[in-house]
Amino acid sequence: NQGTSKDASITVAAGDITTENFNPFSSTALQPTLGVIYEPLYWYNFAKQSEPTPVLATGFSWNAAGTELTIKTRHDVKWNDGQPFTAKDVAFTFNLVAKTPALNPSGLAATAKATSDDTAVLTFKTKSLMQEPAVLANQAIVPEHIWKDIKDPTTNLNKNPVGTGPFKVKSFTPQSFVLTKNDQYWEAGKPTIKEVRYLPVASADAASAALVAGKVDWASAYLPGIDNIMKSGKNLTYVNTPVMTTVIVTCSNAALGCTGPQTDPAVRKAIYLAMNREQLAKLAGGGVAGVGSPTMLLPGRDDNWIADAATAKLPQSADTDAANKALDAAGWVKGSDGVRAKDGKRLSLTVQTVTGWSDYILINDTLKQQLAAVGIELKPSQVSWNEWNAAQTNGKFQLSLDSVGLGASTNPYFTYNNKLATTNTAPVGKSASAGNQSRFSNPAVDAALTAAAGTTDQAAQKAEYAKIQSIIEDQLPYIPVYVNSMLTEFNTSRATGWPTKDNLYVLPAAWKAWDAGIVLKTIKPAS
Amino acid sequence: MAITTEGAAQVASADGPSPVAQTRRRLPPMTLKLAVGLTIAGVIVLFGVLGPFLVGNPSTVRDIGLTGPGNGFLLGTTQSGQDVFAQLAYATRGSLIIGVVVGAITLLLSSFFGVVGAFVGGSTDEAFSLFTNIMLVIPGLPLVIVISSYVPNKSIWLVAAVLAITSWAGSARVLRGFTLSVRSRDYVLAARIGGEKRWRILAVEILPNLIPLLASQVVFAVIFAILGEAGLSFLGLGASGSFTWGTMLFYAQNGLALRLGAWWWFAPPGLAIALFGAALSLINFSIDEIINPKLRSQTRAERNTWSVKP
Amino acid sequence: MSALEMRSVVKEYRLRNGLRTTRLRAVDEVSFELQPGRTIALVGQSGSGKSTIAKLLLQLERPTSGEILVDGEPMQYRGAAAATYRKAVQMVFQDPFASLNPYHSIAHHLARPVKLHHPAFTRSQVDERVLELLRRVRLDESYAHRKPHELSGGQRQRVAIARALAPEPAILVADEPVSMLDVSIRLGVLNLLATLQREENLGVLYITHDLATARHFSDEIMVLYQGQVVEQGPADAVILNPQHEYTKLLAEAAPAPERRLAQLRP
Amino acid sequence: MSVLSIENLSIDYLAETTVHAVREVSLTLERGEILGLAGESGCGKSTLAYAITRLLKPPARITSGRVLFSSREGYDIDLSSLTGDDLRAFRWDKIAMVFQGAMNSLNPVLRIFEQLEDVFITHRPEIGKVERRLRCGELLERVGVDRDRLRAYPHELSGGMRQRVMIAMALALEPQVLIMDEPTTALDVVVQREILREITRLRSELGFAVVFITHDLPLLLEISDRIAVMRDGVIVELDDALTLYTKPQHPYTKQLLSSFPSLTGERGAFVRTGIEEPV
Amino acid sequence: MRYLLRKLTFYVAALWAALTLNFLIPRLMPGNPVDLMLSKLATKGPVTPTTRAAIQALLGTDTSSSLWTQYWRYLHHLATGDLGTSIAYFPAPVSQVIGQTLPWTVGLIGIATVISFAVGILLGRAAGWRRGSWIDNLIPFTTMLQSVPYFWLALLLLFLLGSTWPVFPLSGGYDVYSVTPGWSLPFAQSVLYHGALPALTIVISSIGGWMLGMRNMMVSTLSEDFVVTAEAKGLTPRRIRSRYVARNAILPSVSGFAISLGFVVAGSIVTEAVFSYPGIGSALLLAVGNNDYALMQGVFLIITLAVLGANLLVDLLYGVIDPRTRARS
Ligand SMILES: Nc1ncnc2c1ncn2[C@@H]1O[C@H](COP(=O)(O)OP(=O)(O)OP(=O)(O)O)[C@@H](O)[C@H]1O
Ligand SMILES: Nc1ncnc2c1ncn2[C@@H]1O[C@H](COP(=O)(O)OP(=O)(O)OP(=O)(O)O)[C@@H](O)[C@H]1O
Ligand SMILES: [Mg+2]
Ligand SMILES: [Mg+2]
Ligand code: NI
Repeated sequence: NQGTSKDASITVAAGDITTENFNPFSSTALQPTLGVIYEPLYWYNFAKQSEPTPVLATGFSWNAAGTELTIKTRHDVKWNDGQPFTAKDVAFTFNLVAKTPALNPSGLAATAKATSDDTAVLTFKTKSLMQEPAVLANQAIVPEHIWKDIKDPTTNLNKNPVGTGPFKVKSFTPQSFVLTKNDQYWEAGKPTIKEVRYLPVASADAASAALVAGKVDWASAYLPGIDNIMKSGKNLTYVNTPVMTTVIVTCSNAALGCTGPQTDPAVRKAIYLAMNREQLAKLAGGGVAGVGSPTMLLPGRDDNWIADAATAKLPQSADTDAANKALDAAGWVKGSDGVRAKDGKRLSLTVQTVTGWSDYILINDTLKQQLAAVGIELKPSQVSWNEWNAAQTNGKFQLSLDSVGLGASTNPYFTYNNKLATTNTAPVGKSASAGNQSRFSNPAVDAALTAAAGTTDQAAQKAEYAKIQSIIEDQLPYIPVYVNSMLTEFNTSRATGWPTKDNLYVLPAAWKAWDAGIVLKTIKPAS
Repeated sequence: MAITTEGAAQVASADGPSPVAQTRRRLPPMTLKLAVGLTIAGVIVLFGVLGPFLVGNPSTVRDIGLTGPGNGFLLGTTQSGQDVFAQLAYATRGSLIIGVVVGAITLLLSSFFGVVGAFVGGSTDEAFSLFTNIMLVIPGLPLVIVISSYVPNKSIWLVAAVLAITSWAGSARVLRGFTLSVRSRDYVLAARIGGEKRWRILAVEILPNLIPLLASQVVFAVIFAILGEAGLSFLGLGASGSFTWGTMLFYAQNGLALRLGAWWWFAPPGLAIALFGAALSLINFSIDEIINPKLRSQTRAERNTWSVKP
Repeated sequence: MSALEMRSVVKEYRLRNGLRTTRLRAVDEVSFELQPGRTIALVGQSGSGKSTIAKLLLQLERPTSGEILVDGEPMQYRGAAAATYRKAVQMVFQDPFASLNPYHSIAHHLARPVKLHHPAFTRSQVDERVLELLRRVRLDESYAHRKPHELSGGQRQRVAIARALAPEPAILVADEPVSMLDVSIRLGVLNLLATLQREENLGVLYITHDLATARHFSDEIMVLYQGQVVEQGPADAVILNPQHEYTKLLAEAAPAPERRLAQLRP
Repeated sequence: MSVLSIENLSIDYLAETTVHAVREVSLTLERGEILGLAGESGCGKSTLAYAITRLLKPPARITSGRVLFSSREGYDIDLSSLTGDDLRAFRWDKIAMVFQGAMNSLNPVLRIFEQLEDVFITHRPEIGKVERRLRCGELLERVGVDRDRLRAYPHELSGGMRQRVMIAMALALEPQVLIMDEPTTALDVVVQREILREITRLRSELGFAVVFITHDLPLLLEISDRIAVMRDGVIVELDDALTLYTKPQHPYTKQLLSSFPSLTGERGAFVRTGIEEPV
Repeated sequence: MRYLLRKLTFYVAALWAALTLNFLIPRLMPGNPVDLMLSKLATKGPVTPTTRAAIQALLGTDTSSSLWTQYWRYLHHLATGDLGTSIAYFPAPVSQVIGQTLPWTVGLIGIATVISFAVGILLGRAAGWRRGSWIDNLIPFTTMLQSVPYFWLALLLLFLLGSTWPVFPLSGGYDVYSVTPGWSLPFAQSVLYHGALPALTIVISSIGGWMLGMRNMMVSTLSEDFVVTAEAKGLTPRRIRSRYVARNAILPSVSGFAISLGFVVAGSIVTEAVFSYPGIGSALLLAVGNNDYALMQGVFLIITLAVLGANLLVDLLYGVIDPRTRARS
């Protein structure tokens, strides 16, 4: 009972369907808004190191000062209401963002002008080379003829979205909504799927049940024992795209108010060394976690950004001797209970994670056993998401498990700037929601980041990143564990052409903005 | 459930049938239900008390993954090779602690607001009863959810306290109704006339008559607490970092135990709750029969017979 | 302490009727005086306010208006005067089944008032006194350790009386102490009271609706009707020569086998 | 002509210790007479009454004897042989009963007329609705309760009124035997007297036989034709009222008779002497 | 007058206490919606320090003004029926979220509660009437069902009847593929079909309470004098059972029933979590996860009103079904 023509329609597992909200500026917009209905200028594939793919633009160039970005837009693109798409729409979009702070979470500050039908020029106040991904790949372009009349673009629900994407909205109910093919889509012969239905699937259990029952064709959920589950249904496959590194965030900077043994770099080093990552990946990572890098980048995808190939990968087994040595050298002496102490303070650390994140809880349980071998006492604590988040942003923690999110592009600048820049941190007690929760602050790192931001030359950038990498491998404000799995499940009975291990043409998570549009216009009905 | 103040009001006038029975008059008569209930509850309590000493560390992870019962693991292992049986032992202890704590706090609070309020009377009673009624209508579960998401790093003690705070009002109301009826009984008035101190009247003349009712309220509170904790844990809001039947179920559910066919992980904690709850219910049946002796009398069908012995 | 006097005492109860409340005058301007060594019988229809008067005397209720005098002084509800008063007045409750705590033994019921009355008593002295009290109401010591439910109504009644007598009161309020008993037991209990009264100069308020025993066991009779005293006087005068309509009706209604048997006699 | 004869009836309560509540009781009830049954509390009076109407509950058990009912129409029924619908049809139609506590004998949630009509609906289904209602009104008036109290709930009536409603209900089918188990205890003397008058009047009007149970011997002496005195489950004496009063045979009867003071008689030595207490 | 006053005090005080709690608790919770949204955004793309202001502007939250000001504003808004804007469902107003989810909850849990009550009472009536019969012997088992953790039972049934033997649908309120919501027969059928399993689990796990309560009351009532009288009157057993015994025995259950109707909204949380049912319980969970003050307050308000309403219903109902309460205090 999957729609009228079975072969031409598929079902996607959405998270919560809340409000009928297709406003591309809204953070609570429905999943397919970005990428499926609205498109960006360029699209970046996070699954592998690759050149940006042009979408609504066909080219761009910076002026020498790095303050002006000229964008060439694509011809023959029509909004799904039939109006032509031009560079004016691009200029309108960026101006709208610039003058409406509430629409502007990434802090874009460019004013734009369409110099011709296919050329838009964005002008920045300062040198803004690093705004490139945000402008090109993270902003949906909206039609001027519609949005110029919208009074409050922040709260508009945009129930009948007019976009350029491969699909448009057909019907909506809070329990499911349907997109239908955009017949005027600019890319010839695409899409071939007729309808896409989004169904709310709240939990892993519900997702696995729906997959096995053949109710959904595309879902992104971490399913423990995924091989077994895939076997119990027909035509099910999955891909694993580990891209987010799981790290132990440490409140590392005593100068900014952090307290506890983890402020001692030797302790962080010891934890780093005493980890048996093989066991962690197997038990907590469910055997599907990837091997991480001490640079917090992805071995494989980011190899060309990693300065020292020798240190590209994290050690997989525990080196207790080295860990013991590091602790001994720092003056942590083993006490009678097997736990080290220094100046009367026991080497006891609390590590927080979110109640119910069972993989992270397992990391803690396993680590507790592993670290005990070198005289570190680890006390796992589980708190609600809210508390965990509040503690982490306000620095009220010692150790905290988290993962490094995706940057604006695969350029390490975004990860490093986000996690390490002094501008992105705050003293303990103040919210460091910008990302540097470890309260790390190092002038050399800050200088390297500024230098990298000032150039488009990748070799120059790599040299700056090498400096950063050597500092963080030594300081370890974030102790990498492994690269967390990202499982995406497909049903191949109704559609083919899904990303596979060998053909990772997108980061295939169903919730991933932009990429979903690429997937949906690429897959074909199964014959 | 069926404890109405009306039924309860009969405790005091429940005259035992014969002097022979008088020594154990206040104890429930040993019936099959009671025996089964006590046995099951006893075994579970024993398991909760002693079990943790006999099993290994329940958190120890092993590289063997999800394996079924056997190979030295009585109930198999979890996904990360943790011993399910060991977890069950600790979980039993954890859940029992919650049950006991909630039972005790409920007993204290409901006696205080129900019994003391009704006994003192006047504006104290009005205020207590108003407070009780308000606590009764304030929705418990959402309150618990919110409170427990507020408190950082919940221990089982805290979960128990939260559950108790939101659940005593019902029994306070029942107790108040009964105390009001006892308070105006002639023997209490007689004690007052005799010049007894108020606390002594409460403790010596009134409380003993409340014992069966209190017992049944506590038993209910314990069942409620254990189920409530399980429900909270299922929603991910339960005690963190300690083992209870609820958290075990939560991890089993998160690990898709049921879907992966790992019944040995999913079934035991649920069954343990069910068994323990059932045992307490069976015990409660017997307490009910003391509170309301009418429940003890026999079947109506036997009545319409003229049974002449040959 | 000797005399107890009620002066135009009124007691009103609030009754809830749906959402309205009404006032019920249970005792309406009642005045009388109770002297030591004398018995006043209080008779009347049920609901006429007899028990309410008893409760007022025992401070279980407070009068709405009017006053109760103890030896000519207004009654104290707090303090030392109240404590001595409470020790001096005791009550036998209407219902012997409700007035004993099913949880405690007979000995407990009697020992407590003894202990409160003689705080200095040792345990054996208390025990001795309990047994003496039991003997007084002609129960042997085997009853001491029984629980109330193992006693017959008459036995309970006697325990209740023994309890009331334990603190050696000066005034006894007996609220229908024999209403539940059949005639044979009834007489025994009353005689017991009469004996004790003579021996200890007890003042007794005997509440009943049995006119015959009221007449034979009291010095004075008060007839209560809807909260008001409608007739009051020496026992024989009230019974044999009733003045008020209601008293006549009562006397008329009381069972008098003689009357019918006179008709039956051939 | 007897309407009810009880032969050798024994009843036990099979409680923890067996109680022989009624032992080998034999009694006959003559048509139209009032038979008083007196005896101290707990001697088995109610048990006997319940046995006659087959209402005994476990653990009670009839261990011997039988009860014969001789109908006015001239046939005999052995009550022990009645079962099911026969028993139901027999009840109330032939023998009606007024229970001790009238306040508890009426269903608190049904109006008076509903409870009266129940009897007609079950036993006289042929009577139409209007007629039924009319009869209920008549019944109430017959016992001196106003017709418009039909729509009242039991709690809206006083104890005496409720007792009368019960009597009206018992008379609804004009039964041949009326058993009244302490119908007047807990009522005050004035009301009690009115009800007694009512019963004697109705008895002579309708001609049913009455078993009147009470522990109040003076009361029985006033209204009964014959009186049975019961003690410990045994009938110790049974005679007409006059004989029993003037020439009591059994010591227990004598004791009972000597222990109530006369209202108008001499005060004499009887008063406050502290006679050796009975029991 | 005094009684009326007391009742009034109770309702006013309860309402006030609930509203105040409502106001306080979400504000005492850790984290605030702005940080929360920021952290969520951070998983999707880069955030900069300026983002915070943007989000604050977007949500219009004011965490800066004093608690008192916020409290008065809250009461004022409530009085004007304005429940604010939801954050989880941003930018939908809370009233819309409630309007969209409440009918599902009331429908499912309400109907299940009614069924459970009706069946429980009937079974309890039968069990109390025939003590020792097989129905009566069922009581310990139905009581045991109550001690089984509800979600455990529900998950098990969902797994067995949804996945292993797919008799019932896995989730949702209706078949989104084939029917469109509206007043049509197919939609109604679909809703019933989807509601069947959740309702069944509720009935199974709550029926024991009603049954036991009714049975015990039946047994107690059976030994009342008026039942013996009815029997002596020769009434048919059916008549005695329905008009004399059950009619009296049901009284306490009826008030329990009204109260439990009040708790329908509150009790829906776990059911909806298990069955992915689109009701108000799911909305509450989402709200808790998102620090959505406004929505939480809205849901609490609904719950409190429902419970208070049910209490009022009991107060009124009892006067109707139990004639004694009309006069007696
Ligand atoms: N606590 C109370 N609240 C309200 N009304 C009361 C209360 N106590 C007694 N009454 C009412 O006061 C009136 C007198 O009651 P009281 O108990 O004094 O009567 P009584 O003469 O002792 O009757 P009886 O002979 O039945 O014992 C009655 O109408 C009764 O209903
Ligand atoms: N259910 C029972 N189980 C055991 N013994 C019982 C039961 N019911 C009554 N008895 C006993 O049977 C005897 C007779 O009781 P019954 O009720 O017939 O007395 P009664 O003469 O009617 O007394 P009363 O005047 O108090 O009504 C009593 O000794 C009583 O204790
Ligand atoms: Mg009285
Ligand atoms: Mg009797
Ligand atoms: Ni024997």
